[in-house]
Amino acid sequence: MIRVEDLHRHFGGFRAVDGASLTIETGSITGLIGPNGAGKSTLFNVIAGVLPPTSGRVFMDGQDITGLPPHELFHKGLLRTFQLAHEFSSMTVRENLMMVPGTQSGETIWKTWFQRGRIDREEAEIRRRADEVLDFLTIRHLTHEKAGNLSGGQKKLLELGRTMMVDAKIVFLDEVGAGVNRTLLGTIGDAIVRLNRERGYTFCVIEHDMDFIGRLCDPVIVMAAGKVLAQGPADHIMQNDDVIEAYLGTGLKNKVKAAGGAL
Amino acid sequence: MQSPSQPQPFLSAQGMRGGYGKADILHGCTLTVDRGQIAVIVGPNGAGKSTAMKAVFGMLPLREGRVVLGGEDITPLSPQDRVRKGMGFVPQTHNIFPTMTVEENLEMGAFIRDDDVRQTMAQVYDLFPAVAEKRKQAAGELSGGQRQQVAVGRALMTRPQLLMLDEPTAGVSPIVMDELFDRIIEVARTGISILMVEQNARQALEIADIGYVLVQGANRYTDTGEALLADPEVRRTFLGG
Amino acid sequence: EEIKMGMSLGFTGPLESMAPGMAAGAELAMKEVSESGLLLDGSTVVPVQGDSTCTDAAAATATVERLITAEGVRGIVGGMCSGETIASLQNVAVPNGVVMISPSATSPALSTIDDNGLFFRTSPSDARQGEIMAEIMMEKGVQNAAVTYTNNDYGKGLADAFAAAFQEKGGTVTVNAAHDDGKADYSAEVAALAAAGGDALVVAGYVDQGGSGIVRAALDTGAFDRFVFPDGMVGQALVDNFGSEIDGSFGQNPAAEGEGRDKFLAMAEEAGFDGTSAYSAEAYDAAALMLLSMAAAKSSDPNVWKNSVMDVANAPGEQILPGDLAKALEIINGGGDVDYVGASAVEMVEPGESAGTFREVSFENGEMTVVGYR
Amino acid sequence: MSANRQAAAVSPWRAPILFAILAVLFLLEGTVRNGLFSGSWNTALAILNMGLISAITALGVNMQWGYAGLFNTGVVGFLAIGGLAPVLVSLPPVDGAWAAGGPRLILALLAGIGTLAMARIVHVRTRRGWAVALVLIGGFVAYRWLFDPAVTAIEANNAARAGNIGGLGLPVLMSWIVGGLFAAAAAWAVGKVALGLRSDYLAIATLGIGEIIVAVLRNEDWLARGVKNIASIPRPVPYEIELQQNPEFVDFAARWGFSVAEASGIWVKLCYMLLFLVVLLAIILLAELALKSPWGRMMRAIRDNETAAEAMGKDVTARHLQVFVLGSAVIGIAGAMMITLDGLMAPTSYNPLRYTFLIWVMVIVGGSGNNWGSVLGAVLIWFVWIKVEVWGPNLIGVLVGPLPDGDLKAHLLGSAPHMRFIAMGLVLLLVLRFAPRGLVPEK
Amino acid sequence: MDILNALVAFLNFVFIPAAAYGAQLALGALGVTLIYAILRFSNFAHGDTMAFGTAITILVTWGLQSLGVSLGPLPTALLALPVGIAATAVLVLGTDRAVYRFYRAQRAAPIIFVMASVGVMFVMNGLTRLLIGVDEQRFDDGARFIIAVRDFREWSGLAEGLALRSTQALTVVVTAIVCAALFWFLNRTKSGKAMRAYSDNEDLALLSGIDPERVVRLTWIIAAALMTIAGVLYGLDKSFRPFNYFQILLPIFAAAIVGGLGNPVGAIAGGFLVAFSEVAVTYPWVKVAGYLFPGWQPGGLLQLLGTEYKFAVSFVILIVVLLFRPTGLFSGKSV
Ligand SMILES: Nc1ncnc2c1ncn2[C@@H]1O[C@H](COP(=O)(O)OP(=O)(O)OP(=O)(O)O)[C@@H](O)[C@H]1O
Ligand SMILES: Nc1ncnc2c1ncn2[C@@H]1O[C@H](COP(=O)(O)OP(=O)(O)OP(=O)(O)O)[C@@H](O)[C@H]1O
Ligand SMILES: CC(C)C[C@H](N)C(=O)O
Ligand SMILES: [Mg+2]
Ligand SMILES: [Mg+2]
Repeated sequence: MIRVEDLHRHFGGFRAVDGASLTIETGSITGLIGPNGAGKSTLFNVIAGVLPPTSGRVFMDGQDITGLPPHELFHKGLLRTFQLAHEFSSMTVRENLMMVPGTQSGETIWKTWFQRGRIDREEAEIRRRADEVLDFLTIRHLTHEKAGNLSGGQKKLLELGRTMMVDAKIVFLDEVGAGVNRTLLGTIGDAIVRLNRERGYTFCVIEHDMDFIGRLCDPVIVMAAGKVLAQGPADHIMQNDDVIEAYLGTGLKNKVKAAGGAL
Repeated sequence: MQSPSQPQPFLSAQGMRGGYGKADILHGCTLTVDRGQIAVIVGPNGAGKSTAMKAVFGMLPLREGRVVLGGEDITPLSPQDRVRKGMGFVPQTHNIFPTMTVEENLEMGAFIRDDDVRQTMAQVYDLFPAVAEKRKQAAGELSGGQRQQVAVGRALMTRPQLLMLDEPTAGVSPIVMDELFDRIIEVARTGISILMVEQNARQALEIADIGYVLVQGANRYTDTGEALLADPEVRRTFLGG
Repeated sequence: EEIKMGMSLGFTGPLESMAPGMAAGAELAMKEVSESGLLLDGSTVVPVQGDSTCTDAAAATATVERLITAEGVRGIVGGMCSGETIASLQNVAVPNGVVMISPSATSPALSTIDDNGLFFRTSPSDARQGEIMAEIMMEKGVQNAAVTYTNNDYGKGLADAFAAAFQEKGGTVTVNAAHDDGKADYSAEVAALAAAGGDALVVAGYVDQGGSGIVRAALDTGAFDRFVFPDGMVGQALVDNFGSEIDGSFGQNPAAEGEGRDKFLAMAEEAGFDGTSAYSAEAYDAAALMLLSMAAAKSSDPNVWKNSVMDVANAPGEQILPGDLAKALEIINGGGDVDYVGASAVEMVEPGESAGTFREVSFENGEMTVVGYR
Repeated sequence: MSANRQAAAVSPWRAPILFAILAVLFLLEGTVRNGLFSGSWNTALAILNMGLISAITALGVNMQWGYAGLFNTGVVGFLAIGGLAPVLVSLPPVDGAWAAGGPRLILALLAGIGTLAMARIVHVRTRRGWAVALVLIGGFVAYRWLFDPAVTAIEANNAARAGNIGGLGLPVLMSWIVGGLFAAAAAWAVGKVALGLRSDYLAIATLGIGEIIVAVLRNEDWLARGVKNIASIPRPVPYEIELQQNPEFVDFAARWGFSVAEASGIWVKLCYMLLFLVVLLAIILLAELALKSPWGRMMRAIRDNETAAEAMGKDVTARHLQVFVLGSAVIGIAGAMMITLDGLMAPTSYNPLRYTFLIWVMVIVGGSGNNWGSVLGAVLIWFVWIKVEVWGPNLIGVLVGPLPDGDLKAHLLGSAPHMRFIAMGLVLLLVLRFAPRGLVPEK
Repeated sequence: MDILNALVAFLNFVFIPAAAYGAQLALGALGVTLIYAILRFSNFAHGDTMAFGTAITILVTWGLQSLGVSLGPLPTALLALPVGIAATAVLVLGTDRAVYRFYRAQRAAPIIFVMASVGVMFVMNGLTRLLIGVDEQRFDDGARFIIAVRDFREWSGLAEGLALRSTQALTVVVTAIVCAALFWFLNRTKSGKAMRAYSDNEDLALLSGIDPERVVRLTWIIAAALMTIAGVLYGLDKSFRPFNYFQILLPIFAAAIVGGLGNPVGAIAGGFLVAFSEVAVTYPWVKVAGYLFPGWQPGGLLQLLGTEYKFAVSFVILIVVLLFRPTGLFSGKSV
């Protein structure tokens, strides 16, 4: 589905993404993990057209999509969520969802003058769909709340909800789990699996919650210092020494350790 | 760990009621932390955890309830005054100064201190080597997890008596999360009280002396961390099995 | 009867420092007439001020609209700047049949405007001044000159009229460049003028506006040391600002010889304002003309008295100077004829504007001296 | 921590009540005569008419700012360019002007546009800077070679009276549409270049563009005589003088108990008012239809968060351009209407304080994002702007009343006209204080 | 080829005036940028506040002059400056309390602040006029020139003259000192850093124990100082007329923005960019070319564009700069 070839993205002298090459297979749920600052979000942003690459190419279904603006990628079926939630804060939660579908005739200005009936019919359909998504995310009671007033986790849910409003081909999720209640995250995981199975979405997921990654993702790609460090099935990756050293660590030490330096 | 001369807990927020607009978000929420204790708040999204933290910190007008710190009623105090009383807070979002360098961010954490802050800063860098590398870089250019580390570091710089953390581990990698929890234990051992909200609830409750499960602005369960972890009902509904 | 007289002047805006002097001039005349008790069986005259802003045609129109339809004024001294005057005249004064006598709107366009006989001005059209200025310069042997003008209808009209006249007489205009008033800095303009060069610099601007800025910068950088000043510049302010630095410069403004002006200056001093400030004298004359015309027409209805303006302003008749308004009213009430001369030697030519007597001045030893009249 | 406070709900009666208050203000202005009001229908209607034009301008600004968050401070430029339309459309042709240089002028303008198009093609095809520069320089030389003599010839043609290219002698109402088109074309060009800029940066760019447009109008005499102004632009309504000479009208006026002059003034103003109202309501209708549909929702989303809107498939650049062009077209229409009402084209009067910032004040005071708010704000602020001319000095008269006579009192009384600004400022501050989100906030 | 004369002509008509003007704009832009950075709005009352500060300074200067106090070759106004600054500080602090504080508490959108500042501008505008009237006021005393044209010609024997007014030199020197002090303050002192912190994230500054009201007060005081200094230097060098101080607002904003709003270095660079583009682009090169290539007699003035377009030209340059650097030369903020 997505092929990234020798991608570089530098900030000044700093190489945030430094020659990453990877493939995301159609129909997979690919996990992308790595230490903080490994370049995961930067990689996402380059693929999604938010940042231009310093060099390298990105292909989608064999077609070169390097540098295409995000809105064109959206219409090709590539959707993404943001690590820091980007809600439309002064709009209601439902409006946040309803604005997503890209083929609304009501978005053409002259049609709003002359084709009211058709627009109303479309709106009813979109509203129904939005409400389904709200039910699914357990935030139906917030339908009319301004999105800016949501709690941190609720905003994350809304981010995910937007990708469910249209039929996407591939969805990039940048840390949907951060700040989301684990029970709910379980549900979200189920949803991802269902969307993947039933609607054929391909997913690429950045997440630091290893349970989540382990349950959903195959394969898992590990990035470190802008490069791909390892790739493979989840359980495999979690045994990888490099990965453990750079990323996973070995659990809490201090419970047993004596009191250290004072802050 | 309770100091014997102190019959009352160090921080005690009793029956807090309040919200942002007309509707209340908190419905009689109570939180207490003792000296050197780690208290962890967990709960579903939108339960009012962050709101409760803000209320404790005086950033939300309370309709009912009061906040007592070290025996003193601080309910009417402004957040700045509470900082001077020894409270430090890391909000859930917008918790760094984006155009200032990492180092300046830390300095700002030590704003109310008049003594030499270099040693504390060295300790923070020690704790978060990833941000130490970037000390001259604007914090706004950091990755999500790095920002989180800067934010916690900033609060540590205050050398507070009560450290309040709103989801400090959101978005940080497992290894850093472990480090962070380790450090929090260490900090607590020096007698500093910790009040934190966590969604990485299982790890957090493991180190918690006391855990609160908050639902719809009210305490649903209150117990030691271990006990909560052991409760299957709590595990299933709030900790993701 | 209480006769209200309007004044539509730019009390705020770019010429806000000129307006008070003009208002004071006009009010002086009104007061004089009012106190004489001789106008239309002892009517009193009440001045009503309106702010025309000088640049905002819409605001000026609204002001005049108010003066006429709400205050019910029987005549208006104003407007002040040509553009604004045209707008308020066409949109309000003419439709309502109220006379406007402008002391200062000098654009040639006002000569040909369709005014139903309701517009007069006590200053001459700029077309005339351009010729005079060219004449004086040729006599002084200035063969080529740089010109800078304030970028409005007055400046541009004057500069163009001058350039045409000057070239016709064989002179060369090295550059004819605009400057905008109220700008922060004039180095660019002066640099351009200096590069073009010339024996003298003609500054068709306002003395308390960009004009002075230009002169200042030209002097400081040594670009020019000889200037030619038309009406917008000639005034005490010029001497105050530059003293002997502009020695050797000269200029002209519409002002008439003799007693009239001196008397006006004395009266102004007594009344506590500076009579030499630009168009103050013209404003006095505008107000006086209106009131005398009312007396002559025996009516305060502008549609009636508009027909007496030319009579009162021109010979035959007894010559009337500032301060003589009571005497003039007596003569008129007695059925006699007057020839209003006033502070600016008013002589009206068709279509109701000052013929334009110009006073030639020169600057020597830090003082302005009147050389002659033409 | 979110910066949002829950906004207090706004009563649905608020807008109607405020409009009613505004209507009462105008009624008072028309009937009551005291220190505050003038008691003349002519004044009241004159203020209202200009207020309606301001309202249309404010609607245009509101489309750009309120719907899309585009900070356009070049309003004065688009108003001015719209104002050019009545001159070029409705003025009678100038004898000889066309013959003097018309065709050459058109050729020059075509050459100019052609050069830009060529440069673009070369740029896209070759991506070589020097080739583009070569085309531009060559084009510029050709353009000036064609343009300069044409302009000189036209400006020399009857310089004192005309010196401009002249109009087409068509009905002036047509020029309102043309004014909109002029402004839209200019906005399209501007938008192509500048819309990549954000917030205050866009503001200063548009401010500059506004200044440039006005500078062109002031200095290109062949267009509309530059600073020498154009007067007597034809009217779409009768002239007062004609009415006054019409016996039927004289009778009519007498029946209503007005003097003919007064009645004719009122009649003409009513005619204008009707025309303006038609335009205003038509624009509002179209705007509301668009706003209350997915288009409006999309615009709000874009205004809220461009990055997210872009990621959700909205072509932010194209939408910005669209709404910028539409808003500017509305401003252009207002510009043409204003020149029609004034009967005068005086480029020197286009200053940003009056035509950009005052309009902004109207939009914000009214409540940005809300069309009715803009209308209310515009008419109200215009009313105040005109009335403070009287209120200011009256205010100072009251204030210094108790002072003993002397220099200070004289000085203060002498400075009375400056109270105009103080009064305006105070009114503005008061309104903003008691309605910080505008009189009629969005939704 | 007469390089010396060409150079002197260039210095005299382009470089020196543009440098002085640039310094004046830079000072003004610094104030605008500071307020933008910390209080997060474009302050339209800036020009009129400058006028107010200058008016006070002028009144005090006159008082000093009438007492016979003088600073020798330096203008007496420098002595009066502190009083002007203090009065302006009081005024802006009062304004902040009466106007802006309310909106801060409300967390109003920046545009509301901008509009409130338009209201303040109107009031301030009237206030200054009530205070000192509308006329031009001159208060410059002391030595007028450091180098006068005539002296320079005699001394050098060149055909071209060179003038350097003392006010021009003073402007540039004071600007340099003020900038250095401001940078030191913002980047090195605790209060300065607190201001920057507040500008970055108000809530977090609060959590760090920074007193927001103190930061705001400090900002206004510094801004008042900057405004008064800028206004007085401008008034000394050109002349004082309240109206001009409103007009100077546009170039000041242009400078602040092209340099990058909220960035002090940008404000300075922007000031000079605007000044030099105004002067240099419309400069007719005929004279300089005449010296450089004596044989050449160009027909025209070798002027790229007429001076009537000078403001337009500087804006074109601004727009071009912004197209390549969308947040200004030194990457400023945008709210
Ligand atoms: N605008 C920028 N300017 C300079 N450096 C940047 C910028 N954006 C990101 N970086 C740097 O690039 C590196 C990669 O950042 P990125 O956000 O991609 O990390 P990440 O892998 O998503 O980390 P996390 O898991 O913490 O979100 C970081 O070290 C960061 O400091
Ligand atoms: N600024 C605000 N204005 C109005 N309502 C708000 C605001 N912030 C939060 N809320 C509402 O208050 C409720 C509790 O929010 P809070 O942020 O305290 O939740 P939380 O428990 O921290 O959730 P999370 O785990 O998702 O961060 C939510 O329903 C939210 O919609
Ligand atoms: C006040 C005057 C200097 C006005 C000028 N004569 C004009 O016609 O605009
Ligand atoms: Mg990331
Ligand atoms: Mg929270």
